[in-house]
Amino acid sequence: MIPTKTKFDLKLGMATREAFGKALVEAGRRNKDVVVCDADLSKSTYTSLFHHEFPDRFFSCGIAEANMVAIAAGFAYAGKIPVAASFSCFVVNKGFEQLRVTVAYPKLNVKIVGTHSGISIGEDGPSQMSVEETALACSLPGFVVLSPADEVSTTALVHAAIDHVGPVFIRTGRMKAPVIYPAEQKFEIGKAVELIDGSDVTVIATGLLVAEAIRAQEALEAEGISVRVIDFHTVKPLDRETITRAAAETGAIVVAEEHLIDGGLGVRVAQAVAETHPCVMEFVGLHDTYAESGSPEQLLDKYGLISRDVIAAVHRALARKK
Amino acid sequence: MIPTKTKFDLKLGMATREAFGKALVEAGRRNKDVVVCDADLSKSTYTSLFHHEFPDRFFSCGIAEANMVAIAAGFAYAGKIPVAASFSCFVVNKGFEQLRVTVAYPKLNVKIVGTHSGISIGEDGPSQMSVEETALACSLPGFVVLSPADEVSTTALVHAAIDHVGPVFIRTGRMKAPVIYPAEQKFEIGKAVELIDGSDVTVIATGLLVAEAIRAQEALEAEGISVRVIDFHTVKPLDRETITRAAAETGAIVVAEEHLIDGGLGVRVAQAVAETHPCVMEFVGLHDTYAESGSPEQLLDKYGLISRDVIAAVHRALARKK
Amino acid sequence: MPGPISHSKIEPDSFTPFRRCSSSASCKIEVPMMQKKTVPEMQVIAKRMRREIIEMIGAAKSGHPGGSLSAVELVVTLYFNEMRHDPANPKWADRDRFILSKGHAAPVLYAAMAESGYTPLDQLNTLRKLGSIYQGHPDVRFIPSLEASTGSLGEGVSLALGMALAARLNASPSRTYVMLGDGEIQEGQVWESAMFGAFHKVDNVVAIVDYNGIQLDGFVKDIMEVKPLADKWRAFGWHAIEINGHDIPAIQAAFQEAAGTKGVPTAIIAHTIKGKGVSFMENNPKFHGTAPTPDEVKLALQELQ
Amino acid sequence: MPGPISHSKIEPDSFTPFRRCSSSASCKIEVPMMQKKTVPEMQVIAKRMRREIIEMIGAAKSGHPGGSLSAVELVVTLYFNEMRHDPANPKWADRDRFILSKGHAAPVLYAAMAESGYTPLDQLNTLRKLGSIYQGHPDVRFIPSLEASTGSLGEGVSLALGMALAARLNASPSRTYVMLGDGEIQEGQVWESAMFGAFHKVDNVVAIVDYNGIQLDGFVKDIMEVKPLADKWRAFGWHAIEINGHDIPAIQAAFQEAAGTKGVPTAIIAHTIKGKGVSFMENNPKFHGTAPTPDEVKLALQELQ
Ligand SMILES: Cc1ncc(C[n+]2csc(CCOP(=O)(O)OP(=O)(O)O)c2C)c(N)n1
Ligand SMILES: Cc1ncc(C[n+]2csc(CCOP(=O)(O)OP(=O)(O)O)c2C)c(N)n1
Ligand SMILES: [Mg+2]
Ligand SMILES: [Mg+2]
Repeated sequence: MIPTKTKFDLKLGMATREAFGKALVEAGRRNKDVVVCDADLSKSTYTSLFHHEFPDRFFSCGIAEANMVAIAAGFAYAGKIPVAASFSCFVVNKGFEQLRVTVAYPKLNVKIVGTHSGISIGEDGPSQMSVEETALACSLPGFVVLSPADEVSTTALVHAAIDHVGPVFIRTGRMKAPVIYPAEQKFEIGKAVELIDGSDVTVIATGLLVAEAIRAQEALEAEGISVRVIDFHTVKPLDRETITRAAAETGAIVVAEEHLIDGGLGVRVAQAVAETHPCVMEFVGLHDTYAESGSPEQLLDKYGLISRDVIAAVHRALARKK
Repeated sequence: MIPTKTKFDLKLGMATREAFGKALVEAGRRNKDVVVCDADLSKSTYTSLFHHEFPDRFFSCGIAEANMVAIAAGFAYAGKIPVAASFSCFVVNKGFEQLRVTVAYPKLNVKIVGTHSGISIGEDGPSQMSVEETALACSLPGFVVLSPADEVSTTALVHAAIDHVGPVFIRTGRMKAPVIYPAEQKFEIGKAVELIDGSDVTVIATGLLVAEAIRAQEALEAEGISVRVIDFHTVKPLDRETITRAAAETGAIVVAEEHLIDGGLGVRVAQAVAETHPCVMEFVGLHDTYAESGSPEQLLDKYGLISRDVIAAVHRALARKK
Repeated sequence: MPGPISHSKIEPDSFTPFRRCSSSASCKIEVPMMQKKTVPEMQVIAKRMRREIIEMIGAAKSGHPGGSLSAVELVVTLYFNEMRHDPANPKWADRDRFILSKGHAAPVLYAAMAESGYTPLDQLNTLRKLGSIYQGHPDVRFIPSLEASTGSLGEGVSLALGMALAARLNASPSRTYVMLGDGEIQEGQVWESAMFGAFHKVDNVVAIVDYNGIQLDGFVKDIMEVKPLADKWRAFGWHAIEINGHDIPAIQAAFQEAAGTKGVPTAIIAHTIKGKGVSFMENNPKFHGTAPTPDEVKLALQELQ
Repeated sequence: MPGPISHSKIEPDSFTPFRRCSSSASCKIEVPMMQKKTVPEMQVIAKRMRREIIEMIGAAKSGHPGGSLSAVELVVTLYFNEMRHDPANPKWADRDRFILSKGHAAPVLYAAMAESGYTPLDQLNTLRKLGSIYQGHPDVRFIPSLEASTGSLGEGVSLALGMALAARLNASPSRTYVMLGDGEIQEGQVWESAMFGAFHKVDNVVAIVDYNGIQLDGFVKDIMEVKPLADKWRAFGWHAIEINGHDIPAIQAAFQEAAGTKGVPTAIIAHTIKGKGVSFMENNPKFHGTAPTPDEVKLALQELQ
């Protein structure tokens, strides 16, 4: 839990993809074994910053994501720490068999970074939106799956990912993200952060939805509802201890994510809850649908991914809680 | 529910992949718009039977699963009913981006059949085993995902899949499968089959694990435990009504599947339970690991996918049930 | 040419999947096809389409001008001279088909479809806005007369081959055209489909590579060289033709050569200039995916008088 | 040659992921490499390996004899003459590497590794059994001295290129060899990696295509023709050499030519006979993935005296 803060100003910071790109340069400075692979999106993924500083350790793969993932695997076999980045949908979906057989199965030390996750990429529309990569990444045994909410957590988790020996996927977004954490906040892979304590209901959120959960908490507090808000920056391995405690102590859980409900964080939390301390749950996410073109704000509104939807889910959960 | 039967002899029948291949020929006879695409595995997937009878409607794609899926999409745009088959891991994993953007997003009338699902393929080992395709297929909005347990249900569901207008994935296995159903049994996409009624606990199973669940029920009955057994031949859309009823009436649910627990049927059931009628649950499946080479029986035993494991899960669930 | 088809507002969720089409025989109604335009007429349309492209991307404030402008003459020649199609009867079973595999160049396709009468001209400037039929990438949920939803690179040739083989099964004269980017052909699926097309002798497919030398992050030669391009297609069993992709008569001749080529599919390597027609966009990687500012729009439209 | 390394029973779950290796400089210990064998010696080893392949697949009652037998001379020449490697020091940073991209031919690799002293010869017949280090497809969890886990076709060239670029970064003389099936090259990833290898001038990689004309379901020409094969590699920027893949001196010459080829990677198109050495398996699609019966094993071993 963040001990002192109770109010968050949530002013816009860097996009998590940009924070990734900057952290990657720093990681490159710290460790000369870090190499970077790109699939013709280095400006969008901000790996162009690494390219600029370390041209010899940057490998352009062209529009060929499957090869990129397996090239990264080759680097890892040879002792390098490869980071391969692209839009989430392209690197995960076109590279999935490579991630399975060639990276996860031998547990290689490969880092995959997906940018432009979720529907908040906006105008480009569904073909470029990734709404399923949590499902895919979590079905790779041994993979760590990270989904940071802001620039501070992204920076810390990129370094944690590089230090972790084994495969990691990091999900980042296109839009500027509200800053949640003080610069000095510490993060640990697999340890969720309790942002706000509360006793009536818990909101477990990840990525962009963490800020929406905080906003929802503020509104619900005014209604006299005590909401615990937890940032699950690590989707896998799941922090089951924090989940169990939330279930036991608040008896109702809402999970909120910019992802299909099918296969997302929510179903994983539901499983942990069912195995430990069953309680009522509600889910905020995409309901088995692709989105469309529009501004990020319009889409998040239309597809039910804003604080209003978290608030409604909390009300539903409390109505069902005995 | 199967009304009259209370004992199942479970004698070995065809493998579900073989039942698929035979049903496909029959579908080809009934409907001349059915075309079949193969990726150099027609003898293993039994699409060779269709090839033999309808050579003009069979399209060899070579070892190129991504292209195969998109070729099928082209056929569907032109009004054909394409069926593309391969080992589950290859068609789903190498074709996933094609399934997402090119099939699911425009909701094309494409049928994908994965054979050699699960770890019961045995000796070939993990590179050929598919333990994640339920997670992947279910994260395709609009897709129907079927996972039949025996030859009777496979045959019926292949025909139902062809008749259904929209994308369908069918998961089949390599091994001969115990026969569960009488030949005349009717199946409906999205409607689970209650095989055995019971009041203490419900076992929800799919694929090969249905027979194991039946075996477990027989053993548990001898201990005086009343077990409801349900065959979820449709993983998506999920039969939430049957789940809710099971949760309400038995208060404890075990889900059993030959798949990673991450992203499988179990987490989906857990989500439905949490949203409707929370109850204790236990899960039988693969725990974030790939398997290895061995005989199918040895692997199912070693990785905890036999009736013994269902029985243990039932005991755990009952111990937690209040 | 019939007037634009009216489009009611479509919700993506309410979209119903493709129904099985009845066999081609029953669809063989006599239809008045698009009338063929002359070269000078097409040049006029091409210039108008360039203006529409600039305007719609300018209005959207995002989008891909470079690869839309490089493809104008190719698309104009297809829609106004080469393809047998009928905007009044978009689902005519025996029509020729066009797939924009490089879906990010949607504006050139939207301009051609609107100019042909498939979709409303006066809504082009709603591009990329919530509820617009002119989605960021071509989306059949919003424009059912589109041949395919695209946007993930590398898939179009496969789609074209599937459609063309269906036409063969139906004994239909339909031909399918598919346009690829030169960056796009780095995707392995393109070569899987190339091998497939040659193996199955799919001679009713024409692949057109918009060889503009630039991809998203820079020049193709710096990101992932694709040379020698024609040799690659030939080694994969295709008939390959190299042309200037802005020369309409050369484009017509290439399509004619393709139509006369039996037993193998044809690839047209069209040498083009990315951003063609707008001086400050020409051969400028920046305008792959950057919308012109209002001032740049004004400047560009002046050049395109 | 050192004796076989003893292998303790390994549980796949307990496998620890690859640790970062220290830089190549610190690994440059003087190591006694494998001694080069003469051609007659290699012919003897090749025959012994054929027997081992037949025996182990016979004992396993499943597996892929055809594509194992076609690759024997190529693999023998690599392990006993061409590659700089040391079974006593399998993780020597500057070693040459071999990746069996067509992982289903694991028996030929297992035989070569056992003959070289990496793994126990006397356990070959545990192939595919629960707990055996000789898994159905090569699995680094069970044999850490393997260069890569393989089994899903199409990935090996990418792996080799990644390893070779790492060697370049480390200024290591290490070369990487990768063997593909002729069916396997239908995978688009192979062409993505081919383009990448030429673009990055990875001249320390050699791809060997086991051109045996047969894939799983039948003859390559009937499933998906790959001809003209050398032209494809050349169009993708590789130096291509065609040889008889059972002629050891020709194989040696090809490796030498590859070593002398600078600025581009080399592809060796090795014309082979699937099932080579066993009359009833030669050029017989049935023995792609069918184990010989006990009687067939006996017959085959007689032929391989
Ligand atoms: C599979 C995939 N990877 C990446 C992208 C992102 N992307 C969009 S356009 C583009 C560059 C395309 O270059 P090219 O094919 O040459 O198109 P053109 O020059 O004609 O615009 C990229 C990488 C994508 N749409 N799909
Ligand atoms: C991606 C993938 N698709 C399908 C298979 C199944 N499979 C195993 S071997 C094989 C045929 C390989 O033929 P070829 O590459 O010619 O090998 P060889 O003749 O040398 O045995 C196939 C299709 C696979 N292992 N991987
Ligand atoms: Mg281009
Ligand atoms: Mg072969």
